[in-house]
Amino acid sequence: MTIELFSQLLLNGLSIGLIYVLVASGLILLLGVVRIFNFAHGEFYMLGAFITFGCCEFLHLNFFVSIAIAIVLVTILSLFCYRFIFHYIRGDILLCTAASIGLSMMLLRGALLSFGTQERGLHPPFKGSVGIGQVNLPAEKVMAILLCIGVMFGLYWLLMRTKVGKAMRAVKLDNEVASLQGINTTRIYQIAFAAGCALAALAGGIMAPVFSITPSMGHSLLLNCFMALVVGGMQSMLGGVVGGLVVGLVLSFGMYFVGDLSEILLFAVIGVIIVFKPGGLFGEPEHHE
Amino acid sequence: MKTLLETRKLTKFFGGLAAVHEVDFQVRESEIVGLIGPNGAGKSTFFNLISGFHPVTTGTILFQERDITGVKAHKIASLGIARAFQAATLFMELSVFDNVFNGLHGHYHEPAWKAFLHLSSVRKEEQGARERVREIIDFMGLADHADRKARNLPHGHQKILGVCIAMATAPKLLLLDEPFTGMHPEETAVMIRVVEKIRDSGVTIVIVEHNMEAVMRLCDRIAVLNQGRKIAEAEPQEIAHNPEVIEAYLGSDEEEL
Amino acid sequence: MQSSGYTVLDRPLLRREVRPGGGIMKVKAWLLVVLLVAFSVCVVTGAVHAQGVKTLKVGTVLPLNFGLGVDTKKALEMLVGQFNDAGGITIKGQTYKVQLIVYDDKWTAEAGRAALERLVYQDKVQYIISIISSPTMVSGLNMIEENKILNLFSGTSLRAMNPKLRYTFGTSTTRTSLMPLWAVAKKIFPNAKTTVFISPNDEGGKARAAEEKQVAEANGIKVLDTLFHPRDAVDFTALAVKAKSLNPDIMDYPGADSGTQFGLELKAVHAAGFRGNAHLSAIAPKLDEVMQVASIEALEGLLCNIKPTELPNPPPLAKKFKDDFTRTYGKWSEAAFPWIPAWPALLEAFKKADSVDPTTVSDYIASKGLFWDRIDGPARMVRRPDLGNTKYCDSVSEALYGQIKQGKIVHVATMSRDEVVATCEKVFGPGWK
Amino acid sequence: MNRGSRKKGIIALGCACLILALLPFFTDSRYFMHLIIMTCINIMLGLSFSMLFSAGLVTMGAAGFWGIGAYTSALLVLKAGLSFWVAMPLAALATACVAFIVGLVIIRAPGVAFIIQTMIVNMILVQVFGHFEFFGGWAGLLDIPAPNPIGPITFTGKTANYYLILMLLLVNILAFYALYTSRIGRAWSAIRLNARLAETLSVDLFRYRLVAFIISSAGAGLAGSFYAHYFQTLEPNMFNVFKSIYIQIYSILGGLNFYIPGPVIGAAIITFVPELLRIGKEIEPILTGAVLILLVIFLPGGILSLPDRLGFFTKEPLAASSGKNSVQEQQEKRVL
Repeated sequence: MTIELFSQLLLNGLSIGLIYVLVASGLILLLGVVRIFNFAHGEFYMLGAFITFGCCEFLHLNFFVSIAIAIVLVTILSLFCYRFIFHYIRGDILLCTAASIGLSMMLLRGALLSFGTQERGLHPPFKGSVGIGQVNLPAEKVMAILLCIGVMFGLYWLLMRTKVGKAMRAVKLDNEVASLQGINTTRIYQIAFAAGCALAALAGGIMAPVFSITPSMGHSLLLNCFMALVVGGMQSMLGGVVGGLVVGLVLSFGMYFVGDLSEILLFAVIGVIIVFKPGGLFGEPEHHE
Repeated sequence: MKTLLETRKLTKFFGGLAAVHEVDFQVRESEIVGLIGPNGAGKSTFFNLISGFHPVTTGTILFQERDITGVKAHKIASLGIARAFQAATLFMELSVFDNVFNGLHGHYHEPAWKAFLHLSSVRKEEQGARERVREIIDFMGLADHADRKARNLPHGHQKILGVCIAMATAPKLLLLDEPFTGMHPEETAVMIRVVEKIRDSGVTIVIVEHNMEAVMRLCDRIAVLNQGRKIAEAEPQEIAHNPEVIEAYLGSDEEEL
Repeated sequence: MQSSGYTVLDRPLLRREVRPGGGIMKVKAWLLVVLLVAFSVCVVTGAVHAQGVKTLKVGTVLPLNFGLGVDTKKALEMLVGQFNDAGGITIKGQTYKVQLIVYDDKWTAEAGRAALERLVYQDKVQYIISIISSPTMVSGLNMIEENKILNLFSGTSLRAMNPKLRYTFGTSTTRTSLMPLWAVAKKIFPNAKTTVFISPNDEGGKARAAEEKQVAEANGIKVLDTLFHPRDAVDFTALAVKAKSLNPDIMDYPGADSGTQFGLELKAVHAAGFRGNAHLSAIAPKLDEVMQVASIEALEGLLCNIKPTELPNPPPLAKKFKDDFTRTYGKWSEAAFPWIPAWPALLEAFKKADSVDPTTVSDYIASKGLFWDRIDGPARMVRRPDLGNTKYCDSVSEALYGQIKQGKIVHVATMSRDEVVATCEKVFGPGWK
Repeated sequence: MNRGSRKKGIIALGCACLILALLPFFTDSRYFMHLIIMTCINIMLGLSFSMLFSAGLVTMGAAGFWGIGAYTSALLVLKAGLSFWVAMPLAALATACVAFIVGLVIIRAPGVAFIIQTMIVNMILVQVFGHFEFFGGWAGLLDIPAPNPIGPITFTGKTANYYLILMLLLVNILAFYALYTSRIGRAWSAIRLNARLAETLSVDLFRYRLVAFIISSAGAGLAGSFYAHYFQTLEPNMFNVFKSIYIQIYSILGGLNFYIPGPVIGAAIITFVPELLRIGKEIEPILTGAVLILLVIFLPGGILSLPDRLGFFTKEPLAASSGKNSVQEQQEKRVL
């Protein structure tokens, strides 16, 4: 195996893995703070991609402006969903799951019927490819890598340094104590829900020029992100980051070496991890013993 | 009197922090021992170590001269160490009767497949268990509330119910975690009577408690923990005048003696 | 002090926050009951609406969660509407109109089977056309046969070619149009010696890859490797790098999707540095979708089946269909194209057999075959002795092949249906006609 | 479980059995019978979910174990030539064995991790069914024979199959009922209501949860065996994660606290509502989704909590203490 091949697969795995990182971080935020298993997350990702596409293609806006618009619109939609659905059943993870399935069904079919049946793709905003050493990577993938890393650092800063982030972490640890300390938990739930969905929309926007845009694009992505959660653990953002990268890299290298067995390979990796670390690599320790 | 429970240099670290540090502690049969200390002194962790919820970092725990360090919680329970929790930890959705009934889990001898088939031997055994539950409820004075949901009981009764459940396991050693916290004076009086009754029935008791009056009245011996270390162990009167203990309490501004 | 070691789930798994306002909730609950009852009454009464006499019920089950299903539904509804407006069909002096019943199968066996059960036992249809998804097809085959229902399906499942089946006929030509493709490829790329297949790992992909391997080797081209990918994959970079490293003359995509997924494959292969300019696809790609994700350079040299509607001067039938579709729905979509030939075939079969009885019609087709005009050209039923089926069961149609140059389709060859059959027989043995 | 509710339960079960047993005499729609049969299968799957729930575990992998039962039974009949009546118990046994091995690994996973890991197990099973030609690959298995006839009774039509699944369902319900009312069921409910407390009452969490996992999977395997021979074709994607999620919705809609009637009601609704809405064609999922969301929001305790909601049969006030409750819960939580 040559070094070029290795770095080619590595960079490719990274670029896909970072997308998983973004979506998985959103899921962790939702799971940890709001306690929702959001099966509609893939649909928010899809909406992000569609809105970005629409703004670029029909309104001829700049790519980054389009992503920003997508984030804003999806955030508004998610706040709406939170207020009229999840607000009433917050705290109950199973009811939220059931409701999110219903939401996912509605959004998926709604998107298919309203955006038309044609599959879409966004022409890359930057032409050509970037050479790193002897490896050529398409410009849009390089952009995806850079944007994702930037966003993750931004998220880290948001959670660790800002008041809202601190409040979020407090609510995640213990919502009653947090509310006793004067944190408006309802507001924090809203913010966390919106932030999680916004991350998904951002991921969708970034991926719009890389892959195709179809109503069902969120489905397989969501399953991969759940795998990332199992690998990394659901407790911290770090788990999401590591999990997403592991899933991306295993799939990239696996696809080259074992072809369609790459998914089985990924499952084998996950199996080994959960035998030794039941809560994932950065998950909580066992609690029964 | 024989030693029932003994810990030797029991230590527990959480991260880099010693929650319990080299505590030597002994409980003899049929006595009531109090365990006091300011908040965060490691009392509850100490209980958690004994009942097997946390793995011990170093040190040993002996129960009836048998090493039970590292034994799983449910095994420890079936050896005869029962625990009533700090707050009202109950099966909130169940009736008082069913709460206590669950406490008898370790006392069935018929194998599980017979239980599944509801054979007559099993039914007889369960009938016996039901009678035992009635006895315990009567003994603890909850007979009037047997059919109420635990959730709907007043706070004091909930705490007594917690003790009832622990008693249903027919323990040799009963660990009471703050049994008097949040009680009215009348309820406290009832609880004191309950604890005395249990002691008189031959069960050894360890109490973690902040209510000094009750501890002083009940306990034969008191041990004091501060910042994970045992700083004193003596009869109640001596403890009240021990300068180190007073220092520990005044220093933490928590409680007055 | 207390470390639970259980932080995310510190709170019990299920906890309902107590909400005030029980009285209002009670009213809401009653309201919900009333709404539900009213709703189900509406649904039930709606379902039992009256129907006209002398109407043939034709059922179809489509994956309405995909664009191709929705478009096929639109196309079929339009065609059936035109047919009814034109006065229907007269068989033995009796005029018939058609009522089309469309159900959704979500590309799952469970929903598909339920939909078929409903078509067969509730709506009592006698003809089922244009089933696309193979889970539905396969899970319903036995029931369709038992109830003697004429089944002209459009999917690609080889399972439906089973000789035991009496009422089931394939009207899709994706199975048969790939043999001539390689003959054409031999002409266009005379120096090609080797090829690599990139194929999805599901039933369709594996079957196509196996078939195409046979065809390629019959044409003297060596298949270096077949690379499988998961059906819903989007990232083909690793696969493309692998394919490129094998250094084939032709890159082939058996069983590929016709839309953007195919575009992503081409894009990845191009990005991996494959410059043979020789791509093959037996499925007519939806160029407008493919070109949304793949650049013109990536598409360069692709040799593929093409749809007559995409030609500069389409034949009249195709032109009419395209114009009608555009007029009715405001926007042209070629997605429905491969899935609707079952409809003209059904009408032609009624006429030829001079009957609307499904058994008579099926036996007629199985023994005498059927020639009909598809929108993309004349077609006929063929036998599949290679699959052990000596009755007419599969179909073949005139096939158009084109190559993509500078982002435009250039028509390179037309194979009449007899030529198509001839090339098929060359590879799979005689006895098709 | 007190005597009154047991009596009520037995009466309800008896009435339901009578109505269901007579059902084929009142309808001649085989489509309707198909839906009823599918409902029965779904009920068995829902029961499997709610048994695990009764032990405080939430699974999103029930469909995978259903698939193991289906594939085992189909392969035993197709490849080993066994009779359906032998293959069915073997399928349940095989499912239980797989559940035992899987359970050893994943039961210890904490809370939410367990949910996702069951999901992963489900995905692995689907991949295994699809990848290996032994299981028929992605194309699946075809022409699985109907259950072998017993004397004059053949299982090709709907009615005989219906009575068969009804018997299986009844056996399933009775067995689960016997478990719930035995000390095993009491231990499960103790674990669900308060795992910590249960542990101090010498309940072995791991072992009891493992037992629940095995038994519930065996129930799903039994349903799978019947499903394979009723449906007569299998393909891997029938058993994917989305089916598992639906299974979970059965219990949630019916009412999570009603281990047996909950899945019955929920499965009936989820099976019938989309069929009723079929005339909505492509907007059907939007309507189904809306119905689901509305039910969840307005009836968070499930459909079976409706009588309580409307104030029927309430002896004790449901949420009698509102303020105090949450305080207690807080305290309870701190202990954990």
